[in-house]
Parts: sequence; structure tokens; C-alpha cells
Amino acid sequence: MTQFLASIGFDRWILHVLLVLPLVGVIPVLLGPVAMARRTALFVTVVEFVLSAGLWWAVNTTPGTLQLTSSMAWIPAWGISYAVGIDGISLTMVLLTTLLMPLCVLGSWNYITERERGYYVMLLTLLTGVLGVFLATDLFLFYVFWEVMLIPMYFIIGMWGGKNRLYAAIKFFVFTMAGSLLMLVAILALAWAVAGRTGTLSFAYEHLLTNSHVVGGLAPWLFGAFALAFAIKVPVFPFHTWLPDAHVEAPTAGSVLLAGVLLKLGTYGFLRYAVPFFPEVAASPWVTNLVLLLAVIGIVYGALVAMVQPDIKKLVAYSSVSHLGFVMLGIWAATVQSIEGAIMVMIGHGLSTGALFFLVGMLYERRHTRDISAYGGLAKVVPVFSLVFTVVALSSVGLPGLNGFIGEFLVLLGSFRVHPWATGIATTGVIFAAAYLLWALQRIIYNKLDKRENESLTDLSARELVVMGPLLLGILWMGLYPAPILRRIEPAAVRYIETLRGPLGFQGVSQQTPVVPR
Amino acid sequence: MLLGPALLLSAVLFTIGVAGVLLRRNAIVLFMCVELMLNAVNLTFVAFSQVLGLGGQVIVFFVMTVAAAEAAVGLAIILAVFRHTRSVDLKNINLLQG
Amino acid sequence: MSAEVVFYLMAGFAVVSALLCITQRNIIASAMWLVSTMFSLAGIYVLLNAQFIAAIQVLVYAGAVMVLFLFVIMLLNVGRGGNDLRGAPVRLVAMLIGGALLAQLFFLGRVTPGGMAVLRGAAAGSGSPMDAFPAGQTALTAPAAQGVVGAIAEPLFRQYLVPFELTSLLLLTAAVGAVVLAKRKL
Amino acid sequence: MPLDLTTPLGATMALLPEIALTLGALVLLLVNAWRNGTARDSRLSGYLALVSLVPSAIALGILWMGGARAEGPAYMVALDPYRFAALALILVATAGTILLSLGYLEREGLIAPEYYSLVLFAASGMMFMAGAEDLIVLFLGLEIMSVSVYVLAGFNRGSVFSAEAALKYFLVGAFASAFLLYGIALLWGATGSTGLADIGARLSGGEVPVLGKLGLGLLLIGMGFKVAAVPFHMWAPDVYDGSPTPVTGFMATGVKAAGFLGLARILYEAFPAATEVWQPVVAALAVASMVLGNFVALSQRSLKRMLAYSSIAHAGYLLTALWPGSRLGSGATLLYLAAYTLTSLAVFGILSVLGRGGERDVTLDSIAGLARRRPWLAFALSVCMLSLLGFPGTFGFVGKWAILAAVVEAKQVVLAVVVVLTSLVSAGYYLPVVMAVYMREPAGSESHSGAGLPRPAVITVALAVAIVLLAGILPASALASAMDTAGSLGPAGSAPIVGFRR
Amino acid sequence: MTLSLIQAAADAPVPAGAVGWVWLAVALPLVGFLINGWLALTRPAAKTAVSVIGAGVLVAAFAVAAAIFVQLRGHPPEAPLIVELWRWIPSGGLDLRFSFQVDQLSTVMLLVVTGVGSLIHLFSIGYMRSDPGYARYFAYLNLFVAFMLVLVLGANLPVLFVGWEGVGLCSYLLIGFWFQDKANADAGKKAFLMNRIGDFGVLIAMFIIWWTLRSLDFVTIAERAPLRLAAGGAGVTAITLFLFLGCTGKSAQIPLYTWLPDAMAGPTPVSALIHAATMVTAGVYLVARTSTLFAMAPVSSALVAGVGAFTALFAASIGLRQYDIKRVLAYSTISQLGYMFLAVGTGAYVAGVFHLITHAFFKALLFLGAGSVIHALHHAYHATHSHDDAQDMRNMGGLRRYLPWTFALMLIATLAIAGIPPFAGFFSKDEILAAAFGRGESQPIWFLFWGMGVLAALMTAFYMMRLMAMTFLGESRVGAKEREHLHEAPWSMTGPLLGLGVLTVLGGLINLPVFAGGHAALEHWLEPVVAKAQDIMPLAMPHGQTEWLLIGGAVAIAVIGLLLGWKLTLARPILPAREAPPDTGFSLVLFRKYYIDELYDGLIVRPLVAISRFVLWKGVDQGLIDGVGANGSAALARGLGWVGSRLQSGQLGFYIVVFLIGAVWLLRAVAR
Repeated sequence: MTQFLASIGFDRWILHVLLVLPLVGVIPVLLGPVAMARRTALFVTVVEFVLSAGLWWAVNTTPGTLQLTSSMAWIPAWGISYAVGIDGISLTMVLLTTLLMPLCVLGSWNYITERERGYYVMLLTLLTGVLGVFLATDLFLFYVFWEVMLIPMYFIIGMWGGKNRLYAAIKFFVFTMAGSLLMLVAILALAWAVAGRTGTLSFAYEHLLTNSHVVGGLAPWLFGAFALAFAIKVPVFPFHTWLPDAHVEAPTAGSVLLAGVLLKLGTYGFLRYAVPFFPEVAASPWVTNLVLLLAVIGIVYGALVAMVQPDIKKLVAYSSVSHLGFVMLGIWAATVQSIEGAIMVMIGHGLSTGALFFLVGMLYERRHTRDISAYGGLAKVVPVFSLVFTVVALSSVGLPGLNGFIGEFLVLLGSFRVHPWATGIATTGVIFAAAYLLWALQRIIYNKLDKRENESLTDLSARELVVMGPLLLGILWMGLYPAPILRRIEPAAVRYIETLRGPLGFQGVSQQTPVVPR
Repeated sequence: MLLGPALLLSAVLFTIGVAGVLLRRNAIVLFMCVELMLNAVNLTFVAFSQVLGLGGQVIVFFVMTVAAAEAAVGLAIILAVFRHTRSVDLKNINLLQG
Repeated sequence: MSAEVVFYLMAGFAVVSALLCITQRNIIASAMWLVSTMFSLAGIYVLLNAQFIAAIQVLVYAGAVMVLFLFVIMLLNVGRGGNDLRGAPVRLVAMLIGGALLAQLFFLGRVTPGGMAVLRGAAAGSGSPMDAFPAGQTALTAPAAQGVVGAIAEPLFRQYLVPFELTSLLLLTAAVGAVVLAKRKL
Repeated sequence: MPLDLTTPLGATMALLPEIALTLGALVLLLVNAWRNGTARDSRLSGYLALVSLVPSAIALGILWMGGARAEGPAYMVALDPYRFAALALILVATAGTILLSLGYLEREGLIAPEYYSLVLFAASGMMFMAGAEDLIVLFLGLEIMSVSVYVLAGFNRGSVFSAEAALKYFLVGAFASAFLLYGIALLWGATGSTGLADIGARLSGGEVPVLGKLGLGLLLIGMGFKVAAVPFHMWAPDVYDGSPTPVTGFMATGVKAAGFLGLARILYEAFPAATEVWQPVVAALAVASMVLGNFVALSQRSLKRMLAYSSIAHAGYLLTALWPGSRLGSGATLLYLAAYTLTSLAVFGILSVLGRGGERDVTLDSIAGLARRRPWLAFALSVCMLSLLGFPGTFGFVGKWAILAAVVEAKQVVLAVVVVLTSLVSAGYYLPVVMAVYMREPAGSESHSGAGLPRPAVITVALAVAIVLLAGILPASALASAMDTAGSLGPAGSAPIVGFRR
Repeated sequence: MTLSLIQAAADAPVPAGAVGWVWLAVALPLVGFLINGWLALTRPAAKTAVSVIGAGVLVAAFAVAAAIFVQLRGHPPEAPLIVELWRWIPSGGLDLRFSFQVDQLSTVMLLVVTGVGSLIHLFSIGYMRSDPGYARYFAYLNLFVAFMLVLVLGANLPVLFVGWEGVGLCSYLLIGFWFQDKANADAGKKAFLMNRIGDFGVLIAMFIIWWTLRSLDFVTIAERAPLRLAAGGAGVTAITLFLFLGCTGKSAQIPLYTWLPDAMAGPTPVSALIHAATMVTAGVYLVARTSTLFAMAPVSSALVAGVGAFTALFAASIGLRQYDIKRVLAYSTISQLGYMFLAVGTGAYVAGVFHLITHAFFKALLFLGAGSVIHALHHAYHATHSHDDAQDMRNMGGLRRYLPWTFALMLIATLAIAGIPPFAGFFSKDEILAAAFGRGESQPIWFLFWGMGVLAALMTAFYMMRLMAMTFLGESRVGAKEREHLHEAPWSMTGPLLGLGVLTVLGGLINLPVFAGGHAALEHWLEPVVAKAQDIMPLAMPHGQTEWLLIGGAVAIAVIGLLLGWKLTLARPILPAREAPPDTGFSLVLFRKYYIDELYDGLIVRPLVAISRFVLWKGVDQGLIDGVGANGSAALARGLGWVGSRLQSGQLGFYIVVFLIGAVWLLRAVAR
């Protein structure tokens, strides 16, 4: 495989192709007949996935540094260039994105009935935007993608969303923008501070990373700006309230992408930018404790609030808040296990929450309500659906052998050495997770089949099975044999920890002594 | 040489003009006050031109043309408004607001 | 009697008539007081040996412009349009603002050629301060040499050629504009 | 080609663009003397006006490409790329205005060909103002511009709003120009010259005399009025609101551009040594404008009025760009003006085609669901909104980026933060427009459909939007040229930006 | 061969012989699950195929287990044999393999699970025949066995945890098997959540172990613990306490026992297999597995023993006043599990495992017996369309005439659980009590535990006899019509009963103590597993007449209990459930299980939900963050804008005032 890819010069063009292909795909979608729009989109996204799959072999993750890097002058006078690269972390994120995207198209197959062209155009644009964020290695480029990605999602929510979509859309937009605008200033300040010291104005990632220490007293502010932008995206409590609204109002595919991919952008930002740029600040006890506090609050709070949601989508949305809390915890523990765990949670959450939203969407298409109380006893009428739903829910609960467990286990295992108390509290999250999901499960597919409308429900169609199939496979694979993924992540994670070791190391990096002296 | 006193006088006249603009509601009078302010400025130019040369006087010359031009257009506008509102009292001229 | 005395008389007259101009209820009256202000200013110009300016002050301003004003006032027949003075609170505000503004400008009274010379970097007290200002001296002598008008014309058509041309453009614009607005039908 | 501006010939050469334009206006007047009755005449003179821009543009091109520069110090008018860029900008704004007016005047029944000659006069005034190297020229140019714009504001004689707009604009304008003039007088007294370069030279040494400071202050007041900076802005909403929409567009583009470019020249050439005097003031005005403009715009129903307030906010951004007094700053000013001019042209163009009998009633509700009827118009409008919002991918973002860079370079992060936060607020009124056109259902039959769009306006909008997008995606050349141009402004050899690679 | 493919990722050599095929024992039920699951979704009617596969895989698995047992019997390994399947979670220093550990302990568990499992599967064929969810049922059951085997075979804590949670899942699914009835679904959820609370403990324990010992493999843990951890120190105590929290959840000990009685909502064979024989004993297995750690933590051990003893007593007391035949057995299970924990807490790990095995036999027998009783009554009621509770003992009585086999076998089991020699239960229980007594000499507190144990034994005998009496003895309270329809279950059901009966009788032999002429086979068999622990925490078994006294006392108590149970129960006539008067006084308290459920519900569940809904969601989320934060600031902005636009009054005079104020300010600013 590797030789074959090398023979076609895969590693030279793949990243650019991945970024451009969706935009190219926009054209036939726009010009072609409406009926063909979804097919074209499906074709493009599938091709995209197939191509990106090659990265699995093409990217040499062993050094842990950015691979396949290439750079093209964009605004030379300002040291801005179109520069892309990929490492183990972004590799997994990219694959997750490209995997979910065709499924989203399939998932919207019958759900989207009006303005189809526009819808699929938005999906494709979003694909480019998200991939751009993951692949960019130039801060200006990163920022541009970061913002541009907002627009398609804004339209997806606002045009194909539910009753309250306008509110949700603008809330989503403004929340995200509030953070990112400050980040823009921070990026500039950082670049100029570095330029003032090194004499070269450049927004290249590596350049800034190696020189970020020169900002000195400015560091806390810059970190704050970056952190805010990412925290809102993650979302970290208390910046999470845009999420439930956006999720609830967005169409199925929108929710899937929001949960599956967009939230990861925040944590990815922390991993890639905020923390490595300003390790001292990030490591300072003040910040560490704050983040831990918020992460733990997010875990428990999200779970508790999810428990009492009458709306399935809201429930899943809050569960995301809870899950992403684990990621934050893992990032701040900064041990190999916790970092890898954090990334595994990101992937796993992408799969299982995505799957959950698909399932909710399938219910919605049949009954046009997301009210949990409107269901019950479905296992009798739609056994296959119930089976899939159960498996997905369990994976989200973190049942060992399924994907959810691997990530949470690693995060907690790795973090416990560093922050025992926070981790201890965080671990209670597994209890609450079971609480809200099983309760929902019971109220939806178990109990008495007492609603007449539910008796005539049809079970999953072939198309829907095709949508769920890959997700289920991924869920099982990640749960049973995550080694290949971990192997690819590990070097990057290690390098991440190296960057933090810096002047004053992360406390997480220092080896802990046993509780009791020998 | 009467430099300081002249400048002060111009300042006083300018202020009076400003006060007039504040005090009056009639558009025409308002405009007259503006003319008064322009005159005050002219005095400043002339006063300085004792020390700094004739340039000041030339500028005064320009200012006068400006004043004339403004007067022509301004009064035309006032006429136009009067056609609509039959009044040049500013308190009646506040359709545009908010 | 010396120039100072005359100056202060005229200055006082100018201020008084200006004040009357802005406080007179009757519009025509205040217009007339404005005219008298302008006349007194013209007088002051003469004292400041700007005779030409004084002349056109009377011609253009007190003459043309004010006539135009009066014409409009008559035309609109707002002459006794009643009281257009604002109420007591506004007057208070006007006094406060005016006072504040004047306070800002008050130092102008203390400006002297000597002070300006010092600003120019001339050593204080070294002979007459006017030594620092050759242009000023020519301004004093030029009228005698080439006549009042010639003295002005010289810079007007050399240094200030471009602005001079601009004024013509300005007047043309104003004319067109006035015509457009005043035309009965569009 | 070096020109000696002190000689009539040199001056004439240097002023070719202005002169060409003025001649065009005169010719137009002559034509109108015979042809001034029908709509055809109006259209004819419109196209004539458009044509008469061409020689001016050519002259400008010759000067610019020929690398014209002043022999010795510039005198009365500047002769440097910054002026040329300014003239180009003004020409664009004028052309756009004329194109928008073509259909509009007929629709609103304003058949008076003088309109176009006034536009041309105003344009030449702007040119003088933006290129002025001497305060007197600046003042006179400003007056020419103002006088004609006063008239244009009140041009819709049938509309009481138009008349009121004209009166308010005129009274406050005359009032403000008195302040400006007083400032010139005091500056002349302080330095014995009205030439920007001389003033700069005189003030360069040591402490600025009180006379100079006051003069500067009064000057700022006068200019602040022209660019509608808080607190000298109160006139703007009403006047923008009442004037015919193309004229409003002209104010937002041409007048603003001329004002800022003139102000930039004043600050950078006459007062580079007095930064500690004017920077705090400019900062204060900027913050006030950004805050007030953006917040008040939130509460507007009428699109036109909302844009008026947003233009106040943008004045704030532009003042922020001026603040650093650096090359990057003047470059950012130019760039942002370009972005804002193009976007505003497009916006007001769209607005003018959406309206019926004035646009004061074009509201969010009336444009709801526009995308269904006129997808391209909706698209253009959305792009403009995003550009005004400063969203990546649009020219507006490039401008804002440059501004932020300028203030950040000057270590003035606070201003930068204010800029971005107020931009965030502005999302609160720009986005609803996008929502209305795309995400809401048509409010019924009476909604503005803009049946039969006038082709010239459509072309203008299309071009403007295209450029906005293009410059947004490939900003390199725009940024670079802006910065080069900026290099020519201010005392020679003003510090280049750190590490600028060429 | 898929295995070779998977093992390509692993690098340890595969042990020779049957041990190398241990994965089959797991794979077979798993395959059964897949096939049955497929059938359940596609053709639920194919019951024959389902039964063949479902029971077949179990028997096959049992064969594998037997083979392994034989191999180990042949040449017992000194170190556990590790069968590594694949690299599971390699991350930094942590290199988790998905590997199985075959040693004496796991082999015993393997045998018990597959053996008892097979019998119960066979029983289910008859018992569930008429159920529409037949295939689904067997699928779940197979899956359960697979997970249970992963649990007992896992070579490191995470792998064990996979099984640990897996069995929890299956019990959840099977308890809620008849999910149409909300109560059942609730019961399933309750079971899962209670287990989750326990799992929390297991997780934390794993983290501390990793933190301190840098490994999660049982072998390594056993090696390193004594070296790196101070005996009785905070570390090991914390570890063991958290582990034990997990055990209380899985094995239904105080405080997490309340789910087990509700779990009776599931089909009776499920109760027999999962909630009596196998899953619930996982906690005991875990303690035995990590015996080294527990041995090093005396405090924890004492707690384990104490909790065990108290649970034994507590649950037994509740069992006294229950009417639902399965609930009685449920509480008896809890109490028997308490015995096992008393054993392992005392350090008598072998005794614990021994009791685990015997208990598996007789409790399974009891449950299946109860099952056939219910089966019979159910059919009777079904035939007569009566809606009486087929599980309420007050509706039974005198059934021995109709169900002779069942009666006989259940009687044996009763005697066994009561501790009457020579039945299995006698030896195991006696060993436990003896061990407790023995430790008492060094740590007096154990005398108290012993006392509790004895008292519990009395109660056990009592409520078991009461059960028998109410069910089989006395005159029948089954309606006349129904009686015609009462008949013994088919052989497919009584056959397994018979098998278990045999085991119950002979079970004691596997560890026949010396005094009874045996040579403690199990003890020697498990010796290598628990040796280390025994060294750290040696047992002090009583000898001589003390031993005989204890035995005698125990037997006496058992007999007394049985007699009391018999006499007191039949002393007064028992009324059928319908006209029975409600209990009063303390018996009501007992009947209501000390109101523990109500307590938990009122103290924890409801408040939590209420707080989440009203404080967190409505209050913080919607009120504070959204209302005040997001929308509030938006409204504020609009408000400011409104004020601003009000100032735009249209009055030119005001404009000029503003202008001038600004002008004056500006002039001051520059002139300063």
C-alpha cells in the first residue's frame, strides 16, 4: 500500500486535493439538476473519504512532527502563506471528518426536501472549512478557515433548521465569533511580538511555536484569547449554552457534524495552539486549577442536566458537554495516556454521538417529534433500530469493549496520577452517563408500547443501515483493537508533552512517586 | 501693535457666534451667526497678517467668497425647506429622527 | 487720539452689536446689528492696516451678503415670525458652553509678536521682534510701495494661484446649486 | 517625472485629473443648457458625466504610471502615490454613484440633469481636498464638495425629508467649517504657513505651542464633522436617511474617503511630531464612534438608517487605523477605505433598487425571503453584510486585518480589542439582514421585489461584489500596493514595518 | 485461522495444549450469541435451531473447560498460563494485552460457569419454550456466558473489567427481558446503575494500582505489591477499599444490594444463572484474584468480613418475611454472598471459593425448582385465566403432591443451604464460620462476625423451611379449578434439576475436610493461587474439640432453624394472597425490607433529579447563563442602542449642543 501511494506521488498532492475537491464538487451540485444534487454530493464525499483513507498509510507518524508539509506564498509581504501539514492527531481528525461527511449526505437523503442544491453546497463547503482548520499550519490560514467554516453551519442551521432556528443560528454564530475575534487580535499580537524579536514577520506555525516564548508578560492575555475562542467551541462550561440550541434546531446532518467534528476543533485548538504556544501560562497552577474545575463541572453538570432533558437532541447535546470535559481533563493532565485518551475520546465521541444524532434523526423523520415522552416500547416494533440504538448508547456510556471506554479509561488513568481529586470526581461521570442514557433508552425503546402512532413505525431502511454500518464498525473496532490508532497518535502526543516540558515543565510530565514511600 | 487684543476680540466674536447658534431657532438667524463666526475668523487672519505678511489677507479674501457661496446655497436650501414646511423654525423641522 | 483708543471703541461696538444681533427677537433687527458688527470690523481692519480687506468687507459682506439675507427674510416674510429665542435652560447651556469655549481661547489675548518671535527661535529681546518676520515687514511697507490692491494682488496671483482658481470653481458650484434648488419646476 | 509645483505649468500638470474633471462638468453644464427636459436628457447627461470621468482617469494614470513627483517640497497640492490612490478611489466612488443614479433618478422622477454636474463638481472638490498639500486648498476643496453635496442632499425637491436633510447638513456643515477655518487661522498664526509640509517642519522641533495645539484641535473638530465621528456625528443619520439613496452612497463613499484621506494627510504630514497631542483625541473619537455607531445601529428598523449608523461605526474603525501614525496605519486607512467604498457602493446600490419612492421603508421585514425571488441580489447583499462585518474571505476582513495589525504593531492592543468587540456587536445587525433574505419567509405581496432592476446599478453592484470577494480571497496585491502607497505619505523614511519581506 | 491473524499483533508464545484453545470457551458462546441474535431479528420462530445452538455452544464450552482442567490436573503449572490474544491498549508505559490467564482459580470458575450454565440453558429450553422472545433470550444468555468467561479469564484488570461490565449489561438486558412492563425495565436500569457505582470503585482502584505499581496484570500486581506498597499502608488500603466497593455493587452487598431482589423480575433461569450461581459471585472471585492486596490491607479485610457478615444477617432477616418465592431466594442469595465475603475477608479464600461453588449448585437448584413451581402454577392460571400471582407462596401450599420431583430436589437444596451434613452447603459454610472463629482469637472483632454468621445460619434455616412449608406442605391453597392443570414440568426441565441435585449432594466432596476423611482437594488445588496471600495473612483454623464444638453447634442451629420454620409456618392457617391481612409492626418493617429502597429513593434519586432539573437546568443554564448572560447582554446592547436612537431627537439644536460639548472637550484635551 505504502509503495503504491508513493508511486503515485500521493503525499505530494493529497492534502491540497482534500481541501480543493469539495469546492470543485460545489460546481456540479450548483449547475446540475436538483435531483442530482445529493448524488453528486455523495459521490464527492465518498471520493474524498477514499482519498483521505490513503493518509492512514501515507503519513509517517513516527516522528510526531508535522508531515506532508507544503507551503505556498499567499501574502508574502506579511509572511502569510498557504501552508498545510498533518500529524497523528490531525490525521485521526481528518479521517473522522471525511468518514462522517458521506454518511451525513446519506443521512440527509430524504430529510432535506427543499433548496437541496444549497444544502449540499453548504455541506461541501463545511467539509473544506473543517479540513482546513485541521490541516492549516499557518495561523492566518487557520483563522480564515476557522471563521469561514462558520458560514455553512450558520446556513445549515438557519435555513434547514427547526422552529427556533434563527435564534439558534445567530447564537451559534455570535458565540463562536466572540471568541475568535479576540483570538484574531492575539494572533496578530503574537506574530508581531515574535517579529519584533526575530526580525521576520511570519504566521507560520513552527516559527511562532519556536519563538512564542518572547511574548513575555503578554503571554497570559494571548493565552486567554486563544483559550476563550477554543473554550467556546469545545464547549467548556459556562460557554456551552449555544450548543443545545444549535443541536436541537439543526437538521440531522448539522447536529452530526456539530457534535462529530466542530466541537473537536476547540479541543484540537487547545492541543495544537493554545497550550503549546504558552506552556508556562497553561501550566500555571491558577490556570490549571481553573481548567480542571471547569472540566469537572462540565462532566458532572453536563451529565446531570442531560438526565432531565425532555428532548432527545438536547439530551445528546448536553452529553457532549460532559464528554468533552474528559478531553479537557486529559489535555491538562498531559501524560501520554491522558493525551492519547483525550484524542480517543474526541474520535469516539465523534462516532457515537454522531451515530446517536443519526438515530434521533431517523426517529424524527418517522414521528416528527424529539420528545422522549412521545416514544416508548419501540423495541417491539423496530428491533433492529433498538439494537443499534442500544449499542450506540452503550458505547457512549463507555462500556468496555466499545469505543467510549478506551478514551475515558486512558484519560482518567493518565490524569489520576496528576490530578487525583479532579479525576476522582470526573470518574463519577461514568455513573451519571449510564443514568441519563439508560433512562432515555428505557423511555424510548422499552416500557409499554402505549402510543398508537408508534405501532406503525417502520424499521431501519437499507440506506439507514448503510449509514449506521460504518459507525458501528468503527465503534467496535475502536473498542476492541484501538492499537493501530494509538500507535499513530502516540508520537504526536509525546511531542506535545515535549513542547510543554519547556522552561518549567508541566507537572504532568514529571514522574510521580508512589503514594506511600517504599 | 494690536495683535493680542485683536485676537481676543475675534475669539469673543467667535464665541458670541457660537452662542447665537445655540440660542436661536430660526434657520436664517442661525446662519447669520455662522457668518458672524466666519467674520471673527477673518479678524484673526488679518491680525496675524500684521506679523506674518499679506497671506492672511488673501485668505480672508477667499473666506469671503466661501461665505458668499455658502450664503447663496444656504438661503436656497432654506427656501426649499420653507416651501415644504412654511416655516424656518427648527423646532418644526424634525421629521428625521431616531 | 491714538489707534488703541479707536480700536477699543470699535471693538466694544463690535461686541455689543454682536451680542444684540444674537439676542434681538426681531430678525431684521438682528440682521442689522450683524451689519453694524461687520462695519466695526471693517474699521478695525483699517487700523490693522488691511485697507483692501476693509473695503471688500463693506462691499461683499455688509453689502452683498447681508442684502441677500434681508431679501430672503422679506421674501419668506418671517420678519416678525415671533420669538425664535430658545428658553432659559438653553440660554444657560449657551452661556456655559460659550464660557468654556472662550476660556479655551482666552490665551489668545496674550499673544504678542515677541512671543511669536520666540517661537520662531529668535533670541528674546534682541532688537525689534519684527526682525524675525520679514514677510510682516513687507506687509507694512508693500502698500506704500505698490498700492493697497497691488500689495494683495501680488501674493494672490502668485503664491495663492491654485486656491484662487478654486474659489471660482466654488462660486460656480454654488451658483448651479442655488439655481437647481430655487428652480420652480424640476 | 518631477514637476515644479510653484510654476503655473507644473501646477497645471499636477492638477490634470481635477482640471479634466472640472472641464467635463462644465461641458455637461453647457449640454444641459439645451437638453434638460426629458428623462432621455437626464440619462444622456448621466452617461456624459460617466464619460467625462475618463479623461480625468487617464490623466491620473499618466501621472501615476509616470511616477510624477514634486521637485522640491510639494506646494499647494501633493504629488505622490497616496494622492493618486485617493483620486482613484474618489473616481471609483463617483462613477459608482453616477451609475446608481441613472436608474434611480428616473424611477423617483428627479429629472434635472444638473444633478450630474453637481456630482462632478463634488468629485473635483473631493479630489482637491484629498490631495491638498495646503490647508487653504483643503478648505476650499472641502467647501466645493460640501456645497454641491448640500444641494444633492436636498435634490429630491418633492420630498420634505430631502429638504430637511439638506438643511441640517448645511447648517451644521457651515458651523463646522467655521471651526475648521478658525483652526487654519490659528495654525497659520502659530507657524506662519498653511502648507502642510511647512507646518510639519515648524512643529517638528520640541514642544508644540498652544496656538498650534488649539489649531490642531479645531481642525480635528472640522474634519471630525466631515467624517461623522462621534460626537460630531449627530447630523449623519438624519442626512443619510433623508437624502436620495445614491447621494447617501456618495456621502458614505466619496465624502468619507475624501475626509479621511485629507485628515490622514494633515496628521501624517503636518503633525507627525505632535502624535502625543492628537493620538489620545483620535483614540477617544474612534472608541466613541465605534461604540455608539454599532450599538445604536442595533435598534434601527430601516435598513438605510441602520447603514447610516454603521457608517459612523466604520468612521471609528478608520480613525483607529489613523491612530498609530505609522506607515502601516496610513496604508490600513487607504485599504479600509477602498474596502468600505466598494462595499457601500454595492449596499446602497442594492438598497436603491429595492426601494420604491424612497428607501426609508426598506426594512428587515420587507426584504424577508428575498433569496427566493432574487437569489443573486440576496447573495450580493449577504456578501456585503459579511464584508462590512469584516468576515474572512471578503475585502472588509482584509481592511480590518490591516487596521488591527497597525494598532497591534503600535502596541495599542486595547484599541484592537475595542475594534473586535464592537465588530461583534455589529454582527447583531448585519447578520439579521442575511437571515432575513435567506432564512425567513416573504412577508407578503407588498415586500420589496425591485421588479425590473436598472442595468447600470446591477452592473455596479456585481462589479463591486466581485472585487470585494476577489480582494478578500487574494488580498496580497491589495495589501502590498496599499502599503507601498502609504510609504509615500508623511515625512520621508517613516519607519517600515518590522520584517516586511518584499 | 482468525486467531493467528489476531495474535500476529501479540508477541507472547501461545501455551501448548488445551490451554492454548481457551479462547474457544469464550468464542463459542459469542458465536452462539451472534447466530441467535441474527435469528432473533430475522426468524424468531426457529426455536429448535435456537435451542440447539444456544445450549450446544455451552456444552461445547464446558468440554473445553473440562479439557483444560484435565491438562492442568495432569501437570499443574507453578505460574499462571497467559494466553495473549492481541495488543489491546498500548499507550506509553501502559501496554495492555487482551490476554487470558489460565490458572487453578480461573479453571474452577470456568468449570462452574460452563457447567451450571449448561444445565440452566437446558432448563431454559423447556421453561422459555412458549415465550415469543425465545431466540433473543438465548442470545442474551449466550452473550452473558461469554462475558462471564472473559471476567474469570481476564489476565489483567481492564480485561476483567470488560467481562465485569459485560455481565452487568447482560443482566440488565435479561432483567428487563419483558420490557413491556415498566417495573422490569426499571429493575434492569436499577441493576445497571448500582453496578456502575461499583464500577466507579473498580476504576479508581485500577488508577491507583497503575499509579503505584505501573501495571494492571494480575501476575505483576501480585509480584510488585509486596515490594512497592507498604503492608497496611494508605495505598493498598485505598486500592482494596475501592475494589471492594466494586464487589458490593456486583455481588449485592450492603450498601449496594437493593438491585438484586428487583432483579427477580427477569425469567427464573436468569435468576438462577446470573443472580445466584455466577455473576453475583464475581465480587468474591475478584477478591480472591487480588487476594495478595487484600491480605496486605488488614483494615480492608476486616471491613470486607464485617460487611459480609452483616449483610448475611441483614438479608436473612428480610428473607424471613417475604412471600414472593423468588424474593426469598434473592435475599438468601444476598446473605449467602455475605458468607463468602466473610470468608475472603477472613482470609479463608479457599473457603470463600468453596462456598461460591456449592452455593452455585444449591442456589441454582433452588431457583430452578422455584422456576418449575412457578411454571406449573403459571400454566394452571393460564389455563383458567386466573390472574393470581404465580410467585406468591400464599397462593401455593401442598404442591408436593403435584410436583414430587421438584419437591424432593428442593428439599435437598434446602438442607444443603441450611447446613445439614453431608450436603455441600454444610462443609463450605462450616469452614467459613470456623475460619472466622479462628481469626477471632487474634482479632476479637471476628467473634462478632462469627456470631452474626451463626445467627444468619439460624435465620437461613428458618426462612428456607418456611419457604418449603408454604410451598409444598400443608393443604393446598391453589384453587380447585387450577388444581387439575397442575403437573410436574417436562423432563427437559426436571433433568437439569436432577443434575444439580446430584451436585448439591456430592458437591461437598470437592473439598472434603480432613476431619471428614477427605483431604481438602480444592484447598490444595487453589494453593498456588492464594499461597502468597496466605503467607501475608495466615489462617488460624480451630482444631480439636473447638472444631467439633463449632460443627456441632452449627448443625444444631440448622436443625433448630428448620424445625422452627416448619412448625411456626404451619402453626396458623395461611390465607391466600387476596384475603391475607397486611403485615403489621416489625414484620411489616421486614416485609418492606427496612424501607431501604424508599430511603435511597427519597434521599438520593429524587433530590438529584430535582436539583438537576430545577437548579442546574432551569436555574443555572436557562436562567443564569442564557437569561442573564447571553440574552441579557444582547438585550442590554439593544437597550443601549435604543437610548442612543432616542437621543437622536431630530432637533438640530440638540445636535449642536452635543457637537459643542464635544468640541470643548476636544480643545481641552489637545491644549492640555
